Amino acid sequence: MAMFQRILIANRGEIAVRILRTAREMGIESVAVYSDFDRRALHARLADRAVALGGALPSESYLDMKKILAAAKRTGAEAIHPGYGFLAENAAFARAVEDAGLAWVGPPPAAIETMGDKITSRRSMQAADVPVVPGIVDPIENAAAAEVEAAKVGYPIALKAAAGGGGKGIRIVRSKKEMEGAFRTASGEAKSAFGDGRIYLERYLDRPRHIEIQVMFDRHGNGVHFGERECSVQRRHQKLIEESPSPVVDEALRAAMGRVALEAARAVGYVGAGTVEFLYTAASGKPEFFFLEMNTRLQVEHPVTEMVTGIDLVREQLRVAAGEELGYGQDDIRFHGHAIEVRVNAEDPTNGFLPSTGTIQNLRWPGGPWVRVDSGVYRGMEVGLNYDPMLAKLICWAPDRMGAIERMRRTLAELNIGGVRTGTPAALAVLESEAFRSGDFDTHLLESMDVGSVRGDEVQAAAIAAVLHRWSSAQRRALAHRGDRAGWLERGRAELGGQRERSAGEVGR
Amino acid sequence: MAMFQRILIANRGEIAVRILRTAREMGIESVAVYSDFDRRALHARLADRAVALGGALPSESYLDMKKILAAAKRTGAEAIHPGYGFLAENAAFARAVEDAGLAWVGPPPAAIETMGDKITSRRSMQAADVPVVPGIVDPIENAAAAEVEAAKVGYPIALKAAAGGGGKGIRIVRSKKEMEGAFRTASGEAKSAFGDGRIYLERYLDRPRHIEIQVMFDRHGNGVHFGERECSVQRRHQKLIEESPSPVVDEALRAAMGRVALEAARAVGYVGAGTVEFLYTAASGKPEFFFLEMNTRLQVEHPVTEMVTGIDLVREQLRVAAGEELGYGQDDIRFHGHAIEVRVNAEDPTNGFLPSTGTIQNLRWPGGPWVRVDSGVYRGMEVGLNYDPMLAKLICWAPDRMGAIERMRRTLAELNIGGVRTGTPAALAVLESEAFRSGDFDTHLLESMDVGSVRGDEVQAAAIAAVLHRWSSAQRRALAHRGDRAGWLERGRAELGGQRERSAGEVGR
Amino acid sequence: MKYFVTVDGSTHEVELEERLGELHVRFAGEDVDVGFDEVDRLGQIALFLADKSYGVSIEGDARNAFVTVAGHVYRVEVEDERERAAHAAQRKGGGRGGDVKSVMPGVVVDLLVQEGDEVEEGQSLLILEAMKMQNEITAAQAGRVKRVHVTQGQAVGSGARLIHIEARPEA
Amino acid sequence: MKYFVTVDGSTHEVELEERLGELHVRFAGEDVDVGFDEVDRLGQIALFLADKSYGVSIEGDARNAFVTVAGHVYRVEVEDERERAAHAAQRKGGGRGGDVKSVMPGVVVDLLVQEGDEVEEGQSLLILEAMKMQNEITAAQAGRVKRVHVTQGQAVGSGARLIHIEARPEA
Repeated sequence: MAMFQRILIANRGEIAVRILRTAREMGIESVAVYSDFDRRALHARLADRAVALGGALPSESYLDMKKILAAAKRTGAEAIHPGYGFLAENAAFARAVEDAGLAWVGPPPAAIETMGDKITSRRSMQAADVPVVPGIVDPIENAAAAEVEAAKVGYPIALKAAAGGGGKGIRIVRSKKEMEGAFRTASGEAKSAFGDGRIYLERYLDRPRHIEIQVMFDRHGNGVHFGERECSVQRRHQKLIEESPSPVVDEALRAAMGRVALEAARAVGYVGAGTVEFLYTAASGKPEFFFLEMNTRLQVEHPVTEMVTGIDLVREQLRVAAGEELGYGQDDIRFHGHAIEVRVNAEDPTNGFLPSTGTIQNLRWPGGPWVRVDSGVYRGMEVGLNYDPMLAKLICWAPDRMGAIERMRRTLAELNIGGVRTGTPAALAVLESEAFRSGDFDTHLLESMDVGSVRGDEVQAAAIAAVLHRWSSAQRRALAHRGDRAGWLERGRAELGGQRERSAGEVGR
Repeated sequence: MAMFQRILIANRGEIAVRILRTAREMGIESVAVYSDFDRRALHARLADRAVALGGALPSESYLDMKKILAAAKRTGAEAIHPGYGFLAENAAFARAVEDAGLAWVGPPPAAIETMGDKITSRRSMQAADVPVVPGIVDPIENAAAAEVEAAKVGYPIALKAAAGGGGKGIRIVRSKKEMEGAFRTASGEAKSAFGDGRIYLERYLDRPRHIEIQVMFDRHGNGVHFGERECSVQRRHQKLIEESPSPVVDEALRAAMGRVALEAARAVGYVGAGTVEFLYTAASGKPEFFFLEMNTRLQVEHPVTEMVTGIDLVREQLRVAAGEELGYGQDDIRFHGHAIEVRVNAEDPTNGFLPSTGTIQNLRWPGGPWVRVDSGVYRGMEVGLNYDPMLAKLICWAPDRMGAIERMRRTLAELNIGGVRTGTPAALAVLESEAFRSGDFDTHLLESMDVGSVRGDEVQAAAIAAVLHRWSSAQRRALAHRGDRAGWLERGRAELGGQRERSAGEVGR
Repeated sequence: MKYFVTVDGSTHEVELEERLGELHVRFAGEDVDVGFDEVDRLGQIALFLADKSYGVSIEGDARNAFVTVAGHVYRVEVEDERERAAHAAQRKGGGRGGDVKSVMPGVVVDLLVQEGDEVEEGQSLLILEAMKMQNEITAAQAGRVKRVHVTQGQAVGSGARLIHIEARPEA
Repeated sequence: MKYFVTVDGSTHEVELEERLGELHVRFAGEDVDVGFDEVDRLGQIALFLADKSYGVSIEGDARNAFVTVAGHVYRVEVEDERERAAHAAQRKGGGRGGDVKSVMPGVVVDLLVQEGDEVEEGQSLLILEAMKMQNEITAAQAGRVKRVHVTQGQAVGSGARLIHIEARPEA
């Protein structure tokens, strides 16, 4: 099977831009699709071709399988890359893509199904001897039933959506009295996000770390892992900072986790890029890790793996989807230095990370040595509520962890996204915290921190800047007013002058 | 000697920004200096402190030693980093810095002097058994004398400024009749650029490549090289594209050139970062390389070396200037993958690369995997004639040369600097040329190419965009006109309505 | 000209004075050596206080602005003396309300109380969905639900009134 | 409405027509399916021709613009029919001159000829310094120097007339 000539990217924002970049480097034409809301979007402007889907809601655009398949047909795309989110983990869509005679840049639909349902995935992992978190495998009817099961497993308990992903439909329950509210919101969120309100429960580990392994399989049975990502810096169960390697993973542990991750993927006949998420704890005195879930797609945080391995994961996805062999083994994969990613979300860290909306008027990106900006943001962009609040990702590489932390601090100081609030002050607070710098932290780090602090000299600068800006705008308006009058007089004179010159010319003839 | 708390950067534009980035990562405060023209410049805004030098001309600002030393004193800076250009290779300034009790981030003044004068440097290299290009070591009086000497060495001849650097004051003379004009402009340019009109001549090699070695020495006698940079893609003797490694340098040649470069630097007691430039030719059937000159400063193209070694050269400069030992040897330096840099100059490649001026209204930077942007450009910036036309540098890394070339093509396609013309279409033409891709090229490549070609579908797009933009601006003006009137009526009504509401409220009381 | 500038809740006095064609700035009564240049007409600003450098951007209008300094966004209100006096009078006139307001734009997906209900502090009042997350909105104080301003399925803006709670009379 | 659009020297016809509230575009007589959206009011544009996508920026005014497409900058002149007719008349009226013009802004650092000199094709006329480079300006044709428009040390803009050369009468 030859490499594709043209692929369609069924996504938007930074990940659509990310994918089309690699496609262009491979000489593959990319077809973007875009909703009405996104008709000025960067992914549409940077792609080779762009097809309007119409609509503003996700269900009318990026989630509309028929429209996307029609766009692929119309433009002659040979493959569809779903990115993450939207249809990326939708087995029915994967099947429809294959039924339409197109290549699906992702794992087989059956693998998506098995891993996409938390309950069946836990069952199949137990069968493959992959360690899973203690808990109840079957879905739970209601809050009352959950209270009964929780009593057996022991509090704290994690309620999770069977169809979950991206932190949605998860609630931590520390005691019986929190169960009813938590069950209701978890189930409601699950229903709204995934169309499936089923909830299961498992033991919520003490001081857990979230560590995940990136795997890649070709269609010929070859599979490798690209090491781990440390993703413990989260709030509302959504990751804010990711890094590779993890400060607690040494070579032996990496090999062990990698082996288990490859087994987990093999158990479902995996093909393509995937991530096996583990909960890690050393609370018992020795390191333990448990299978949490497998994400059957490219992850948001894949760049940190790219930076330490030198391997373009989207390129590998496309090669595998086109039927190529990996062409390298586990021993060929080398790790260099340390990479950190910060997600830039439109949210207000001083107000519980609630979403922030607005129009991006000013935009100054960081740059310079070993700074990577993955973004779908542009000046003039409206940030609304229809889509995910993630605007961009900043990725820094350095030879060692401290170097990467200092580089990211510098990078965040250069970033200026004016018009919406972003979560970067919280990321900065984490990077400056003793717990993060020492490497001794868990998934509770961010929620335990005070990220609302202000800096005295910056307050002074902000106050003076605002006053001078007001003053200078007023001056300019006053000048423009006078200028209009002066300009009018000037134009009048110029016209008169012009006529006189022409007359003189005629006299001279 | 402890690491500096604060340094002054005696430069502007991208290199000033580049240096302050590393300083910030090392916890060192940076002091920027800026001319009147640069009072909105990015380097001033991103630094911790900024001191106005006044003036618009370089001689009134970035070349004014007294003002710069006063700024260092006033802000308590402990060291001065000169960047490249301006005072970077001015031994008198280096001495003045040291006399003021500050650390000079550069080599000893004597090394600058010896290497800065092409004539003394050739002499000292000959004494150290470093191979130099055949030619005349002594300065030449006038065009007539040059004609006599040229006849002995044989045409083609290169006329070069004794005090030269950055491609200024160089002229190639292919026959006797070109000598007079070439001598006059070379000497005039040398006088204007360096205050020293002395000219020498050497044989101009056939199909030469320009390959240079990056070296770094500490104050304790330790020195290493960081491999080579291939800089043969030039026009008007100024580099446009640089890469590392060079397609013609293998491990053995790298070791040989590195050894010679270290000898050359040792011969003048070198300390800090420096570059030994060689002319390389295989015209005789076997590879030969000749010492051309040594640049006693950081080079514009240093990032490609950083990308393949993982080493921050500015950090090493600051460590060495603070008296630290390198702490590693030649064997610790590893090379990974391939890096390419493209300089983005304000110039018109369709018009002989003549300077282009204007105001940068639109600015869209490339990004994504393994793309580095080193820039001092911002939206709203005026590009004038007072300073160097280099606006920014784009650097791409990939595991292999073809990957880096494709990544750079993609990167250039994403760049949009509206308001001035830039040389990037020429860079794109080079990257797409068979000669460059095969690696079989020399310093004449760019001048032999037609870079003025246009793309049919882009012409159509440009024409339609311009018409629609005109049409839409006219529509907007028409609407605004109507809107003003409508808005005025609306405001009138709202005020009436407001009054009515207030009246009703009063009645209700 | 004297201005009262409120940055994220705390108020500072900034005075501007033009003397001999130069602008002088005082912050909290102290002279500050200020350099101020607009990079473009869209809010990018080069600001120098003494020698310290700040790359700042401003969004908003003359009175209410968001100022971004080194990645931190500050909400800034600027009032001159006349405006401050007017606002003070306004504030004095208004009464304290028991409104629960929306802190973000979203959609009310579930209403858990109705008018007349007695609620406890911390009790869930409604579920607001924003950016695909469901957020429980709880009562900040115990009391009786006097008014429900929204209906299920309604989209609300940031700051919209959702529910009015009447505090229990002192026992 | 018909426009004549000159892109880097070659002229193309573009027609706009509003039918039933929709804008239709014809390029060189062929219908083109166009999507056009202004990203901001500063010249960033999302342009789609059929399904092909172009991230474009425009600087300049209604008649003379620089259009950037994928890193290439095109100089574009737009004329409507009335303007084209007016310009054509103007061009017809003017005579051909032998002016040597400056192709860039710079400073005349050396004048090598004076009025009345006979010059050969390719002969150096003056040295123009721009961006720290010295550039030899040469005669494009043989002839006699009729006028020297500049003096040594003078700063000149792009397109400024430098020297007028009168062609030799046919032998």
